[in-house]
Amino acid sequence: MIISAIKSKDVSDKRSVLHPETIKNLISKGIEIIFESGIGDGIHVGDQTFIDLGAKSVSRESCFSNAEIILTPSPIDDHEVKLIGGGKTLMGMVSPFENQELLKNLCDSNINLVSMEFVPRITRAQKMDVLSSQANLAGYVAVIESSSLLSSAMPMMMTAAGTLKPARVFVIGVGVAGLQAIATAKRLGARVEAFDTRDVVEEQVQSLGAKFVKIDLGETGETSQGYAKELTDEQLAKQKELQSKVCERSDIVITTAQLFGRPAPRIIDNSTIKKMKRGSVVLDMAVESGGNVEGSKVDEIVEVDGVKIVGISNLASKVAGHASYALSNNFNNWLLEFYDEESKNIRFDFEDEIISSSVLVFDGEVKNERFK
Amino acid sequence: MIISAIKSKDVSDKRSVLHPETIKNLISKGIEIIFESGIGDGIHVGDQTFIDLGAKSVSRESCFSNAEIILTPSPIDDHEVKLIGGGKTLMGMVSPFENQELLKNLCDSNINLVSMEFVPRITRAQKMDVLSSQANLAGYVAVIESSSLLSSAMPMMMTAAGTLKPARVFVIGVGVAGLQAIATAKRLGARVEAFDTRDVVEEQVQSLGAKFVKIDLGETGETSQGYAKELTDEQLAKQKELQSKVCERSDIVITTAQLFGRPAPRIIDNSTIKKMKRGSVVLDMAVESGGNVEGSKVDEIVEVDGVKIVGISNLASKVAGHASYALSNNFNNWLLEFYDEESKNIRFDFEDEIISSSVLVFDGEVKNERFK
Amino acid sequence: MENFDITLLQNIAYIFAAILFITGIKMLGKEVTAQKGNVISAIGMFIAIIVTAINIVNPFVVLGGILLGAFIGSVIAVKVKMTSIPEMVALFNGFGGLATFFIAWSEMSNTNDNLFQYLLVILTIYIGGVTFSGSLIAFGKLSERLKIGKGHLLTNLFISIFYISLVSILVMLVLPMIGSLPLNFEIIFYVYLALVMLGGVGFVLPIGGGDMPVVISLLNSLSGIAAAFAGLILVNNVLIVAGSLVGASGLILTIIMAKAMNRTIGNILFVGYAASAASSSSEQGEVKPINAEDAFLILENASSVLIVPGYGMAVAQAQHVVRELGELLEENGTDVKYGIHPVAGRMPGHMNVLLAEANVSYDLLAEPDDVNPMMDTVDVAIVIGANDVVNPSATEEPGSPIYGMPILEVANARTVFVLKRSMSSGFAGVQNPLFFKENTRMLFGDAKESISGLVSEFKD
Amino acid sequence: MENFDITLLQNIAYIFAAILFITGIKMLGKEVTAQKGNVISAIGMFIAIIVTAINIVNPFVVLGGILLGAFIGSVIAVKVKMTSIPEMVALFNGFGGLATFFIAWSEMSNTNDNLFQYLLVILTIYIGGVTFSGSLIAFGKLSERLKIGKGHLLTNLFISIFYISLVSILVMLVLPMIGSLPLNFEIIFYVYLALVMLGGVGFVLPIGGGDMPVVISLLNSLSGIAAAFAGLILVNNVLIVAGSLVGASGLILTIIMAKAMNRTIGNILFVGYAASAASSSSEQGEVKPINAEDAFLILENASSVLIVPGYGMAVAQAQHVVRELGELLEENGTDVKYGIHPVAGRMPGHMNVLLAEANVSYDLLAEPDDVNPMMDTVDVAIVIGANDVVNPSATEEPGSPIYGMPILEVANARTVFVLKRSMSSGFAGVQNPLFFKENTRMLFGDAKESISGLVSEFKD
Amino acid sequence: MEIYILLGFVLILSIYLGLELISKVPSTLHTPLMSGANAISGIALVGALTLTQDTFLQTVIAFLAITFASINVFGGYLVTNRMLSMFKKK
Amino acid sequence: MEIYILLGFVLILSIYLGLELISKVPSTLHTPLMSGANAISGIALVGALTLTQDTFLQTVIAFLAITFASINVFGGYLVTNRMLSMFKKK
Ligand SMILES: NC(=O)c1ccc[n+]([C@@H]2O[C@H](COP(=O)([O-])OP(=O)(O)OC[C@H]3O[C@@H](n4cnc5c(N)ncnc54)[C@H](OP(=O)(O)O)[C@@H]3O)[C@@H](O)[C@H]2O)c1
Ligand SMILES: NC(=O)c1ccc[n+]([C@@H]2O[C@H](COP(=O)([O-])OP(=O)(O)OC[C@H]3O[C@@H](n4cnc5c(N)ncnc54)[C@H](OP(=O)(O)O)[C@@H]3O)[C@@H](O)[C@H]2O)c1
Ligand SMILES: NC(=O)c1ccc[n+]([C@@H]2O[C@H](COP(=O)([O-])OP(=O)(O)OC[C@H]3O[C@@H](n4cnc5c(N)ncnc54)[C@H](O)[C@@H]3O)[C@@H](O)[C@H]2O)c1
Ligand SMILES: NC(=O)c1ccc[n+]([C@@H]2O[C@H](COP(=O)([O-])OP(=O)(O)OC[C@H]3O[C@@H](n4cnc5c(N)ncnc54)[C@H](O)[C@@H]3O)[C@@H](O)[C@H]2O)c1
Repeated sequence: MIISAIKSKDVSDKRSVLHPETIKNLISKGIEIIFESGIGDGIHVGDQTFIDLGAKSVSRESCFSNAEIILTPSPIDDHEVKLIGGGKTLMGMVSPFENQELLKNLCDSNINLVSMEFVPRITRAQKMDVLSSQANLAGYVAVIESSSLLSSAMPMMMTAAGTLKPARVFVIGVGVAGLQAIATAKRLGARVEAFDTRDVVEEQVQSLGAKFVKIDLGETGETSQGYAKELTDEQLAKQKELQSKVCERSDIVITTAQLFGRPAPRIIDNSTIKKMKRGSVVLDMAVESGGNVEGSKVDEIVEVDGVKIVGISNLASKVAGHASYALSNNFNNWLLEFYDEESKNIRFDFEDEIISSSVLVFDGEVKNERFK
Repeated sequence: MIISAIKSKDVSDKRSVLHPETIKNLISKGIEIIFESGIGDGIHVGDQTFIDLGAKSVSRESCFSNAEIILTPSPIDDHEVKLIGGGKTLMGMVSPFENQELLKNLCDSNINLVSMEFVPRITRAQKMDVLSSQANLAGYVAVIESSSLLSSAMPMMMTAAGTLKPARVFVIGVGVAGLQAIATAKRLGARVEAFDTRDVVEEQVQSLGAKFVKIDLGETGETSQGYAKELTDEQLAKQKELQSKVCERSDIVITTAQLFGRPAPRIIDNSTIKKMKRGSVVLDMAVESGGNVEGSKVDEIVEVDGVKIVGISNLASKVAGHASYALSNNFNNWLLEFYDEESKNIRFDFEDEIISSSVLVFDGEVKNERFK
Repeated sequence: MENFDITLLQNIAYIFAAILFITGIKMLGKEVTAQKGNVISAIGMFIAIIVTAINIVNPFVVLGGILLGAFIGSVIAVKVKMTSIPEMVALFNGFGGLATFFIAWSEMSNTNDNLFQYLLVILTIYIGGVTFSGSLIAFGKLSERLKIGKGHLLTNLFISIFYISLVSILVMLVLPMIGSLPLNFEIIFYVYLALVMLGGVGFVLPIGGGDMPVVISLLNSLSGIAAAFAGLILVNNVLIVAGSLVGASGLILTIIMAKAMNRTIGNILFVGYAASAASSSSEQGEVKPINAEDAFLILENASSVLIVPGYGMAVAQAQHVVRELGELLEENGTDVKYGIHPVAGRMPGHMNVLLAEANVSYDLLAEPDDVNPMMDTVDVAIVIGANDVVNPSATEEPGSPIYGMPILEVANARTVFVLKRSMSSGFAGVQNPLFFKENTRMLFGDAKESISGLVSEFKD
Repeated sequence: MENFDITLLQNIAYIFAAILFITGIKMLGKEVTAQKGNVISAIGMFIAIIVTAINIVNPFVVLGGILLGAFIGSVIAVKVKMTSIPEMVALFNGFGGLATFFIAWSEMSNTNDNLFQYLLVILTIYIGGVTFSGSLIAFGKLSERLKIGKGHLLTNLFISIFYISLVSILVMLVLPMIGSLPLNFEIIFYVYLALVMLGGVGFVLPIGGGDMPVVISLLNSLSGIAAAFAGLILVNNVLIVAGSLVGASGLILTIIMAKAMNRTIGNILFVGYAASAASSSSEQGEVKPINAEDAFLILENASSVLIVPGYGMAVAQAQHVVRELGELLEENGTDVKYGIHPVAGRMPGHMNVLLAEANVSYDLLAEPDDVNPMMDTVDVAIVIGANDVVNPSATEEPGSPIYGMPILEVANARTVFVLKRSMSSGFAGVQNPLFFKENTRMLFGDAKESISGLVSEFKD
Repeated sequence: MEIYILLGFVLILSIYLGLELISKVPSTLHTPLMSGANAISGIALVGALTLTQDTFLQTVIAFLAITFASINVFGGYLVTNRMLSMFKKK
Repeated sequence: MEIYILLGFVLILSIYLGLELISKVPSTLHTPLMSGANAISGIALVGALTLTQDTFLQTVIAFLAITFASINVFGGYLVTNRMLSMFKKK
């Protein structure tokens, strides 16, 4: 079997779905690997390194046409779909909610689609969970970036030149990214507070030594997959009001609230921003899926009343090295879990929860309920 | 007595020598304060805040001509010297080594000069020690900036998507800045190693839980002021050779080696850089005083063989809020130590070690041996 | 005068023997001095026996008895397999009880006009007899020769006899006051002897095998009391002192032993193993709890320990004490590693954040792939608030929701301590068969407190 | 029969009283039960006295004596100032000794043909007498009425008499065996009485005032032994039991007290305060070391503690144990704050890095300006490897290189513990007068180890 | 003599018990414990009560013994109690 | 009766002492300690030795008492010692 790996369409995305440390695994199983030349540039790994490990450097087109499975970190163009033969498999992160057209095309061309975003959130599948692995790093980067934008230091320092107060960091939305943001900010010595609509999160916040802000919103909840349910309008209003008090005293606010498959909830309004201290930083981690913060723009720092509203796309790509390593491991783990060495093929066993969730298109059919 | 405070000539320097939290002290002693309008802009403090505290906003010129003591964060121009009346005092950070002409001018105009850089490094004077207070913050910023430039995360993370190795940070020169850099990198979870030519530093490095790299250079030493002595050529060669091994395995190298009043020693050559991993970061904190690293440029990121060589001027200004607070406290502490409430004047008592060190020009005469 | 001097000598020797017994018992309670303590108490016994034997009644009977007893006792003691020592202790104890039973019986004839004496004799017969037959039953149960337990018909019969025997004491005590007897007293007396013996059977029969050690200790305490009573009967100080020492310290030891098993004595005697069975969950088998003290004793002797932290360590914020425990173990010469499962906790790298905060060196952290192959060389794996990541179902039970996930296979370590607050499940919500394995001990409670407990045991 | 019953009753009451004494003493050793223990022991005493008084010889003498004694004793006990309680204890103890002295004297007449009795009487007189006169001297010394000490001419005289008195016991013991006496025995006996009384003076006179509490405890133990001997003379169990209990536990207490002062009893009795003076260093005054055990006892009773970390805490990497100590103190109900000096350590914010790593809440950190004003409400300031930042020279000695620097004025706290490895100076290289202050105790050793020591004391 | 043997037993056992009873005493309790034990040693009063008072000297001695022992007992218990009540606060 | 009072004293004191002696015992020592104490309770042998042996029944009873007590004593001490020697290794 031949597997190919291509670069992201987005040139600012430095991540690679191949990483030297994981490539050996696949090759040892008798899988051939071809990759788009320059795939490792963003992580300072030259083609030669991959070639030395036994992979082959080819053109992008050749990646599409010559492999049974094509690994991609981003959606592909329509004309590229055409290059892929029927019965082949496209595997990667293609943001299916935003690219429903692509799904249709793939169906039409009888190309299977494995969407890594749809790996279910169960313990067993965590090793393939790209959303977790990338959100985790994104949470780290969010803190590093916002602390570098803050005009004061994060930790408390009692010095001869006076006591420098520790920064107050408020993390809204405590999923994987939020937790890592909390952990990183705590490490840097900030006072950290956090809020989430899901109750279970309180203990998790405390398990990192941070403070959970209690806001009673009445009945909230989470789906069986561990994702948050959408709030009612009243609940959202109440949350905003009580949150704004915490925002006022914070130096850094990091919002991570997302709703799987729907636009992110708007949880910080301009009115809150106006009450915040000048010089403080608001980093909107949900900026790409609609934004939690009013006025946040992708890859821009908008200054409103002295408050920096920061939107950075693809935070994980800022630590492309680790991000690629994690990503390529996730891909590998999926492949190795379902690769059958005898038939030299993938076992598409729809009894398996992971297959049934992550394989969106199979045999020219959309398999996932949400896209039917 | 009237004290004035001016902005830095360097527009990129956001620090202010006045800070709301310290201004009250001076005013309560019956000192009048005037300041150059817009002095607090860099730290998000408007003129009005200072005015509310009892200070007066005036023009820059007025600051020079209407005050007994002029506080400055940077050297001043020749024509500005003219605006100051004889017998008045200029106090601040004027980089005397680089501005010997300014000293001559001040002598000629019979203006006293208090150079805050020359506050002696004794326990009692630490509260006025601007070099310490700013170097401390600079050390913090150096780590934040280099970690934001690094293409991987600092801490170790054992995750389902593989174990992300912790970054290795190597700090060369362990003065105040180096110590804080070590502490910050440790906080972020990096593996930290450090080196300095002064032996006493070993224990200090360990007191932060980091590892000291032992390089036997024979007889080294420090001055009574706690500054390092210059190394012989052989010693420096030896140091470079052994250091380069550590650099090779490091992801981030931060150099802080400085020699008071002399150009910084060149301790990392291109040959070392070439041996380093691609994607690693070298931050030269001594870039303004000549640079520890070959090829480092002020306010530029030079990429050599995939290694980013970073030179950032005035690192402390990146955390201008805290830096200004510390700075203004340092100034305040000096003033309050020597201000005589009865005569409403400064006691220039040259018996006092702090005065005799920090007052470079008095009564039209250069007082400090090094500038005679 | 001659005779007088011997009594004086004897009595002084008795005082000395008593001191040796006291010292011996005290020393037996500490690991380093225990063996010496046993020797010291043996010397006391030797002295007491020798000075008593000076003026014996009938050398043949006395020496014959001693030699026979010494022979039998020594052979049993030396030949018995190490594993069957507990039942031997029960047996020896029973014989001691039997001896006092005989002593009291023999002294029955001297009680004619002394009510107090009579009273003592009746009681001593009871205690000695029950000790004997009870110990025999304990011996039978421990050596698995006797398989009758609670609920069995025979058991219920003997329980009734036990209650009757208790009543019979009262009868015997009241009897002499009534005056004229309907029956021959001798017959009544023999019936009493029989009741006593059978009563002891009823006392021990319903108690579960696992609780036997505690019961033996209690019987041991009883035999001490019997000896003390015998001392009162015979007006012999050393019997009183030695007997009541054993009686009292034996009682304390019984309480300590019961506590170590998380039971009360009342619970053991009257509720039996029913209670412990109730606490274990259905099919999975029995859970074996352990306390910090015993866990410490095991850890102290371990030469390699693997610490496996999980979400519970984070919730308890126990990272600092965990590091301290690790350091103490290392000081003790133990090899310590931390086994970090990639999904332990609730976020990637959760354990790393905490352990780094607590200053655990990165070099000590190991992944499952590193530790699993050498798990069988690990003496103790300490699982701290982890659950899913050490769940053997993931490798053994194809139906399990976590089947297929690589885990830290701590079950292969010699001993596993699991520190958690209850038997509740982890994130994945599945029961963990690890908890029911033979070599697993549960240390229940908040992880921070449990570890602190271990740490302070180490510092004692 | 009448009389017999009373004796029986008395004896049973005595057993009961003895149990109450035992229980009482045990309870006196623990803070929570101490007061109750005293009451229990008093009840025991009450019972013992009442049952004895049933068949008294001479009601007037007896009741008169009791009433008079009760009056005097109660008045002293209630009126005395709290500060002079220790000397009152000495006085009471002396009176107890005097009583046994009289008892033995009175029983002298009954010893005619009983050598053992005679022996007991002579010894009891000695112990009772020495206890009395020794206690009086101790009382004098403590109340500062008596200012004669070691080296004084009078002292040396009395010391000689003490030695003579020791020899005189032997003489008295041998005397009756010699047969015909050169002198009237009565005269010899009175000389003996006098020697005993003066001997007690010689026993206590050379001992330093600071050591008096230990000596009183020793005398207390002696008076117990005297009472036990009196019990042997009078064949009275309760005297024996109570007396020997006090004698033995008093001895243990004496050893404990001596240990708490870092002395041995031999050292106190025969070397006196000479030794302690030698350990102090030249002009600065005396340095008072303390060990972890005593430091713990002080901390345990402190209601507010200030922890002052410095560079030494960093070098020792003691931050984790320090936090643990802080937590334990808080659990104990103590108010804990951390006093952070701005220049503590070797870099700005050095302490913050470490304490944050150890998870000490920011809210507990205070600057010098916050803590100095309320320093006198602090029971214990624990200075952990800090030196310059707590050096009072900075405020008191204009010539000092650090003069003018604000410091943490820990010297104003009730007690200061300084934890460092030696007497060497800090960064600024200046000697620290704090170490020589009256209320400062030095806990020498690596900071991490010292704090760990304290922590494990807390966990015991 | 027999009686002395028994008394000897009692003596030895009591001493042993006394040694076992006290092990670790917080230093704050040193003085109260000493004082409390001291009060118990006033048990000599019981002995004093049983003294023969046949001669005048004996009567005087007995009276003195009773008086001093009483001071010890009453003063001792009261002063111990006073000391201990200071600990009550906590 | 007087003698019983004294014996009572001895009994009570010994019991108290027994209760004080054992406080904290590592569980590894539970069995050895029990066994060692059990051996001491073989002191009944001393009592058995002093039994009157006037009638035949008495002689038999005495013989049995002596024999069984001896088993207890000898077996008890030896087995305790065997157990304890296992701890030696350290
Ligand atoms: N690492 C990640 O990125 C991530 C993210 C999301 C979910 N997860 C999931 O989380 C699980 C992680 O496994 P795990 O073994 O670390 O945790 P776990 O399976 O959730 O088990 C944690 C155990 O800790 C115990 N516990 C809780 N608080 C405690 C306390 N204060 N003291 C002592 N014990 C305490 C609980 O039992 P008691 O209540 O009986 O004490 C519980 O059984 C996996 O299923 C993983 O898939 C991981
Ligand atoms: N904060 C800053 O930015 C900075 C920078 C440079 C210099 N300084 C100077 O450093 C000083 C700081 O004052 P400080 O009180 O923190 O420190 P210090 O005055 O230097 O005293 C530290 C003390 O810690 C003891 N020590 C060292 N290792 C120890 C260990 N392992 N265990 C126990 N004790 C240990 C040493 O005594 P033993 O050897 O007897 O144990 C020493 O006396 C000031 O003079 C300050 O000016 C501060
Ligand atoms: N089974 C596994 O092993 C596994 C793997 C990864 C994640 N998870 C779990 O999945 C859950 C979701 O993680 P995620 O990072 O993907 O979440 P996400 O990115 O979907 O959302 C981020 C967070 O925002 C919160 N949020 C939504 N609306 C909000 C609002 N109005 N205000 C405040 N917060 C709001 C959500 O509750 C969530 O915690 C987590 O609990 C995580 O532990 C489990
Ligand atoms: N007395 C006080 O309270 C006080 C206050 C501030 C600083 N200090 C002390 O003063 C000393 C100097 O501090 P600083 O930050 O101003 O130093 P600096 O900025 O002058 O130099 C930075 C460091 O570089 C080192 N260095 C010089 N040449 C080197 C080479 N070739 N290789 C490696 N390292 C080299 C120096 O030893 C120094 O540690 C420190 O020890 C500090 O503790 C004391």
